[in-house]
Amino acid sequence: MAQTTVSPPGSGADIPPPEEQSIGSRVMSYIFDIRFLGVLGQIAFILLLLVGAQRIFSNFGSNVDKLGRAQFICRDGRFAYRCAYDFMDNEAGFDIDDTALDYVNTDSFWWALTNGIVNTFRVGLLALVATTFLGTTMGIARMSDNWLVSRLSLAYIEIIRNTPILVQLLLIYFSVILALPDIKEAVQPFNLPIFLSNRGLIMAWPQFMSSASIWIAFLVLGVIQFQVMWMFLSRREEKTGQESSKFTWGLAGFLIIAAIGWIVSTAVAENEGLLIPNSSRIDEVEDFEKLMLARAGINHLSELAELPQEELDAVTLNVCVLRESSSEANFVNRLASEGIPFKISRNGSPAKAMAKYRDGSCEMFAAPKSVLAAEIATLETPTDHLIVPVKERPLVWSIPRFEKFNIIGGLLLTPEYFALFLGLTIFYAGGLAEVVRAGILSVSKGQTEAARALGLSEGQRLNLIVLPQALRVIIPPLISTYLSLMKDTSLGVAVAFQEVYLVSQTLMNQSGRALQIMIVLMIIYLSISIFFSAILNWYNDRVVIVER
Amino acid sequence: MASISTTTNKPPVQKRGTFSKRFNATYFLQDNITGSRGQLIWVIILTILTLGVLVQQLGNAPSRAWIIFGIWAVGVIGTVVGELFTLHIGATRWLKENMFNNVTNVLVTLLLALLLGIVCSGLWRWGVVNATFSPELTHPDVRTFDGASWGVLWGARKLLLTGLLGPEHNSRVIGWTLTILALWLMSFIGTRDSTRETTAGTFIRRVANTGWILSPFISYIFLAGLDYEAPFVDFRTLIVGTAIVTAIMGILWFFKVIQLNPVSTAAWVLAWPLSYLLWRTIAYVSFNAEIFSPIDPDKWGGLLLTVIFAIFVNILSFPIGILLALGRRADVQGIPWWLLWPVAILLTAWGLYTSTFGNCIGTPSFLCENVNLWATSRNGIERVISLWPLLIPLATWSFLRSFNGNFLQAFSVLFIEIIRGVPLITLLFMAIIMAPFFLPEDSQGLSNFWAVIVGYTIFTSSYMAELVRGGLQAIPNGQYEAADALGINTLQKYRFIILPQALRILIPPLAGAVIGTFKSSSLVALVGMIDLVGSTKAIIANSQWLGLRTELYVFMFVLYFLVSSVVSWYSRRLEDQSGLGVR
Amino acid sequence: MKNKFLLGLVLTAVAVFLVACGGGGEEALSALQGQVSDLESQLEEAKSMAADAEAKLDEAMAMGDEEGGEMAASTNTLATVQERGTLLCGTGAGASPGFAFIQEDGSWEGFNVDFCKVFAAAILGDPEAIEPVVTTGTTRFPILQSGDADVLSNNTTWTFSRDTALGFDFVPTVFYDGQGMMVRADSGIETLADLDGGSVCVATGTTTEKNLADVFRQLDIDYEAVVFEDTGDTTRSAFAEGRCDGYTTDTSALVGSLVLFDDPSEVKILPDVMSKEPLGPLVRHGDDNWFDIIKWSVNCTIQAEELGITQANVDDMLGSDNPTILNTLGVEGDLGQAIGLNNDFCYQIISQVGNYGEIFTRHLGPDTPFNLSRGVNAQWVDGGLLYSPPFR
Amino acid sequence: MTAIMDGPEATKVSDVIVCRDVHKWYGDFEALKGVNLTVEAGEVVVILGPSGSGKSTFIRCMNRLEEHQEGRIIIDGIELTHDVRNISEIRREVGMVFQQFNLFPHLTVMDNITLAPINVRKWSRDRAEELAMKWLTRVGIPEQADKYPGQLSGGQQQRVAIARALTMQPKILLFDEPTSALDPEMISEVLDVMRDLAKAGYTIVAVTHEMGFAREVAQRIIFMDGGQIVEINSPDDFFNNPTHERTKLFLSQILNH
Repeated sequence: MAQTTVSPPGSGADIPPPEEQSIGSRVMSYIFDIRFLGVLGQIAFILLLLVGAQRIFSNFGSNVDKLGRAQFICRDGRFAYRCAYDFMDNEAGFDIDDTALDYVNTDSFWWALTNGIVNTFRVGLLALVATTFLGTTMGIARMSDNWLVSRLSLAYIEIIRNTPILVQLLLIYFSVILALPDIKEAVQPFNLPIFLSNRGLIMAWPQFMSSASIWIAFLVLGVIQFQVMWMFLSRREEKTGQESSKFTWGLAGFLIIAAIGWIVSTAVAENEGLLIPNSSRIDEVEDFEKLMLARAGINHLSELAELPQEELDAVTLNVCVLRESSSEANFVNRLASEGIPFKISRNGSPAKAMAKYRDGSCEMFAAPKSVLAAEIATLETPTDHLIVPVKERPLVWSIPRFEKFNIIGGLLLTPEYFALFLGLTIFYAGGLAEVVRAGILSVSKGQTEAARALGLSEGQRLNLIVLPQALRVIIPPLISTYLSLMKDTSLGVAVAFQEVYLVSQTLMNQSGRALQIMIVLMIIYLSISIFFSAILNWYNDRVVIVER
Repeated sequence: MASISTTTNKPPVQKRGTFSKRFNATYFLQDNITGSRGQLIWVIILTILTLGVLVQQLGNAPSRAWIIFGIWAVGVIGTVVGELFTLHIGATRWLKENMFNNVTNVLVTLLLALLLGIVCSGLWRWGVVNATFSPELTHPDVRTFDGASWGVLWGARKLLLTGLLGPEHNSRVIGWTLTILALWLMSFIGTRDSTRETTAGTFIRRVANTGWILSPFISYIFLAGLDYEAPFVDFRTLIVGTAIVTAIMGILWFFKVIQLNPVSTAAWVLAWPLSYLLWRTIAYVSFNAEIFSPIDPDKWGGLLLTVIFAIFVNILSFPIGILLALGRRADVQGIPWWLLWPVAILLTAWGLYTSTFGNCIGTPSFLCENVNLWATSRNGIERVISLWPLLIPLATWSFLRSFNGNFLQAFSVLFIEIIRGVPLITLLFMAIIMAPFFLPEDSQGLSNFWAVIVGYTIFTSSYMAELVRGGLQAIPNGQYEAADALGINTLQKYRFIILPQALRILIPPLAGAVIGTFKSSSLVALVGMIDLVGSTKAIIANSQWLGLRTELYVFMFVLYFLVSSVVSWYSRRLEDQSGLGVR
Repeated sequence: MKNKFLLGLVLTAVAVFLVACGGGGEEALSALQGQVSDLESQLEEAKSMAADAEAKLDEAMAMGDEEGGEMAASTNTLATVQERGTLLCGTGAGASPGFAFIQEDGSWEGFNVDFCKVFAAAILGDPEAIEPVVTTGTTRFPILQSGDADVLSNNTTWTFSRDTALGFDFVPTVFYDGQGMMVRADSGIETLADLDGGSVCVATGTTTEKNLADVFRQLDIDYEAVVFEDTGDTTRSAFAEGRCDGYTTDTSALVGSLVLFDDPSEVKILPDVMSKEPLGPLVRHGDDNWFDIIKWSVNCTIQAEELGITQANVDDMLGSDNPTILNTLGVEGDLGQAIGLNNDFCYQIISQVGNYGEIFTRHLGPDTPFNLSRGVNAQWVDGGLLYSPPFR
Repeated sequence: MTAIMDGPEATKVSDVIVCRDVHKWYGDFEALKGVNLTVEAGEVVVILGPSGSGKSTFIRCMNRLEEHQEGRIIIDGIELTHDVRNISEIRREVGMVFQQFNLFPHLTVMDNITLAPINVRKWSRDRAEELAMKWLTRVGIPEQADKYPGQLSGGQQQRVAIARALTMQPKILLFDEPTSALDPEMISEVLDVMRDLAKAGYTIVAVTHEMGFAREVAQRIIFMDGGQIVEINSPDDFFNNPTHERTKLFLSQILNH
């Protein structure tokens, strides 16, 4: 047995002498160095990739030559790859129904694409919010103590998760939404100004008038006030221990300021006007009633109902407005509230409206005063006409109403938008429900028991103990769900919703430049995904810090 | 102490049929209705809503609504009586615990039952009562319009099941389906607990396993047919294939993964030539006998195509996914900075010299045509773009910073993340449209089927890679260390230790991925493939079945649901079984 | 440190070696580059010669086309097709009823498909030797550009930009069409202008979509365009289900789809014609011989109808004493050889598929649900637009 | 007992482990600050020290589970460098037993043990199984050969781990806190095996908290703290007359507890 040898720490006396290695074995030992092998392998891999890329690019080059260099001819007739995107400045020439930004078919391809991107976000973000709500509800319902509720949500989750989203979308669009009643028989639940038909969901919607800027300034002031009040009261609370309902006070202050703002902006506002011939003898909007009575030869407006249709048509006011303008909503609401029969002629431009005004097909033209002032000068005898001020409120309801074969006004959610939104929401809520359930179940029973032992109430337990821990489990898969949802907006192509993918397809067709547009499309989707990944990373980092 | 605890623990014994002592109206109200303001409002809203629906239903569909209401009322009364007079029987106890345990649930139960009644009766009326089932009754002239015309499913079965495939191949598709079903059945029987240990069970399992291994070839012969010139059956592939097999064997031998056993080595090296010969022989025979004549993959369609896609893509993407996952976790020495920077700077300078400032000397054509980007740029953006060579040092810097020069990792990460960042449909479209641009000029081009397979496989494999990575991460570090400490090399480590464990963990998520691939394969319809969804489109366009879309969608819906459910059920079974032996 | 130095040395050696070897691979590239720079110099020449800017551009393009032809000469479509034994013919899935749709047994039928058969009969002598390639409005051009199809026969409108910028060649029009608008009979819409404020269903990626925008802009009509990706069925059924007030596509397709409504009298087609839509097969630019083959195959069907040659009497006609007929059918002369086909290619077409009139009648005529009249698609002698150059 | 089990094969050199000025950094943190140690063939060395003192890191450096950045480690005459051949050769000669056993849960006990001999030593399966069986007998659990690790108790698992290490016929055994994860009643069965191995002449380097084992079996005790060796001493002197203040503090905390 070896005897105990005590060698003092740090003594280098017994290092074995370095072996005399031959050159060959030293080279071999470099070759077999694990780092060298690693680097060599990687360089080999890179070279392999480069060779592959070179082949692909040379193929591509020759194929492009074959298929027509016309795609890369610049305006000056030269050939250059840099001109690959020149065509995007051309007139798009196709329509995008349902745009958020101002788009007409004479705009450029770029602008059409931008509208597509905006549409993608419009449907994606709303679906994202709705998915969160529905998914959470379903996840919680799945754990309900009501057998029927939990079974139904289980059925929902299983059915939704086990069928393709594409088939669901097709079912929703073609078999549900397009099977809704025709626009003429639109469903109007509880007589509210909400219409549901196969032309989509149309509902009353507030529209800002130009004077709303003043009101919004007041609202901002109100929010600031709320903050200040909150801070002040909490500080007092800390100092004196005297409790006060901060929220109620803050809200009251806010409401008061908002009301003042409303009154002020209503009083100040004088932006809206009505162009009318002097001969009509109307000086202010209230005169309409008189005019009406005189025209119909009746004593009271209520008698209008008894008039035969032809007479009614004869006395009906013909009003020109600018399409979808807030002036339209404002004036229409006014006339409707006074019970005066009217017909609206909507025009795309002031010039067009003026033309109608001039030839007498409409008796008056409602628009912002500034517009009218400019247009009145174009009349032959400006002095024969005058601009009557119309009162306005900062916010008017644009109320949907029938006209010809459509419902106009209000907010329209087109069937396509609606179908895609519903389809995405329903599909992803199914997945999210499971995520939520797993998250809540992941909080161990001990946590709930500990919270109960501390005497926390049910709500406190949920808010302070269970949710924060469950969220840590829920949020990462939640964000991936969001990302998938955003990517699947591309399925709008199946239900004719013109998000960026469908717009790109149209672009490809109208221009024949598949490659260029494909690249742009890839970049757009990658940016979206990088954005969500960044959020996820940020969240993960934050959680890690909290855990330390 | 002891006596107190026994008395408190014992529930108060109450005779059946007496008024419950535990019931306290105040507590009941507080628990169920007046507990908080929110609760009160909630109960009121719920009551109004329920009553509203009930009244409306009593008006619209009295008999159904009365039945539902009656059953509900009996249940509630039974429960209340049972609760108050301690008369619970099994049913009322169940009702009390699962449906009527508080006021909210009582109302919710009624509301849901009514709504369910509406939906179910609507579906029932549309799908059964008013429906027609004969294929003769599907033409627009003779159709009923308030019910389904299920006859279309039978009438269009050909298109739904096999799409464009000629009817003369039906027997082959059926043969293939039966073979796969038989294999599946054998595996199922062979792995049942009751037959698992018996000799017969083992035998069946062996046969099934052999069958599964051979199934790709069987499928190919059935579905694509035999041809002298089938893909990969040419002399060049023979040589290359043999060379690759030999090279792999050489590497494995060099790294001492396998022993140099003359028989097995010879078997491996000769495997390719032998199967080549075998294929040729079979093809020759079958060609002369005119069985299994070749079918063009673009002819596959309908459900057949959907299934083929799912199987093909899953099988192809799984190994690629494993490789990508391993690449992402690869822990190799990074390329050192002193090697990378000089190359990067040289490239940058070269790029600036040639492309940006236009000295076109010995550069490839596609760059040379665009020389002097700086001088010819037309606006600020192009001027900035013309400085693209400056991206090279930036990329180098971030590569060194983020990946420590580990290119394998960088490649895998970028590949996975980029592919996962774009929608599947974009990739499919790209594959169909772009693939021909990247193929050699003189090639025949890729048929749509193969293009879609390529695009879809790329997509799925990056998802598989993330799954596998998750599985690998779930393996404790100690397993890697123990394997290292035993001196086995990396290949063996993954082959014997890590992957077997990871795959077991991966069964549920993999089943999910397989289902996902199956479901998403419906998207190929959007790029013009005639799969199940695509053939539905074609059927609806046919004047005979025009507009019968809902029937077909519902059919697809149910079909997808059934297949997905079966797969997930099977995966659960597999998971249970693979747990055998471990604890 | 020594370690790293040695490593660097070895790697440099490897790099030098690889660069040296890799240089060879670039030869092909530089050859290509040479070609391209040749082309560019010729372009320059062409430009300097012409004075007018427009003429300059045109000539440069023409020059480019010629070069393109030379370059593509290596890819001889005819040879490829003959070698393959089948013709890849791009045709739409359910584009318009009667033009191309899938039969119950999975085979394709329709007017457009018959023209695919015409080409196959001419080139391969077998009308069934076609492989229909399914195209949609979106995929059809890339599919033809990339060679996934040899010819497109799917109701593509012949336009300037498609003929030039997209790099295609259009053969004679086989169907003269115009864009029409369908509305519901009870909607009270009589002219296009009445559609103000309404919505119109239209398929994306088509000239239809662009025409709609142009025409309505000109009329200053406010409308909502509901754009569907699918070219045929989806758009139509969305209209049928009330999604839109109007449905616009080529008039032929509108007439054809009349039969597809539950009650055809519920809808009507407005008299306004919004555009010219000459529909015909098209091929890739650059293979002139291939272009000729397709062009003259189409002309053959038209010529045959004019001459009264039908599927039934074509064999008798072989013995005719009319030299025009004999020339057309290849009994005399060797027209077919000039384009690399057999002389009897037209005989094959007529005997196996039929003449234009027969094809039309078979799929769109009175015995079909569509019952289209020949209209402008009649022979020129009958006052129509169909006019085949003589077979001489 | 047969000959193969009596002891390890003879080593090539007498100083079977030589560590000179070994440094190891984790990022900025220096885990080993120049450690020197020489172990002779057949010697049993126990490393003691508070947690975080670098003792585990140190013995994991000896078979390259951790990479040392400076200094030299020479195992049985082979220097531990980046050379893959050296690394695999050293790993073949050095067996290691872990705190958490690290058995492969998907393989039976027998497969666990024979995996490495078959694949690394290239033995036939019969030979590997024969040897594995002998080692299982020696550690006292031959009847468990066909079970899965999950079916065994902690002590049994650790004995399987030892058998697994030994079947590779190593010359050196490293124990990284082999008893820390065990229930108290199972510790002794593992320690008995280790004692046996020491007697059989294996070179053993063990990190452990079992003072009794250290006192009884070790020929030298090494005390580490803060990534350095503070004291090297014979067991008697170490426990009775520690020289260093840090050692005294450590012992007082442990023994008076």
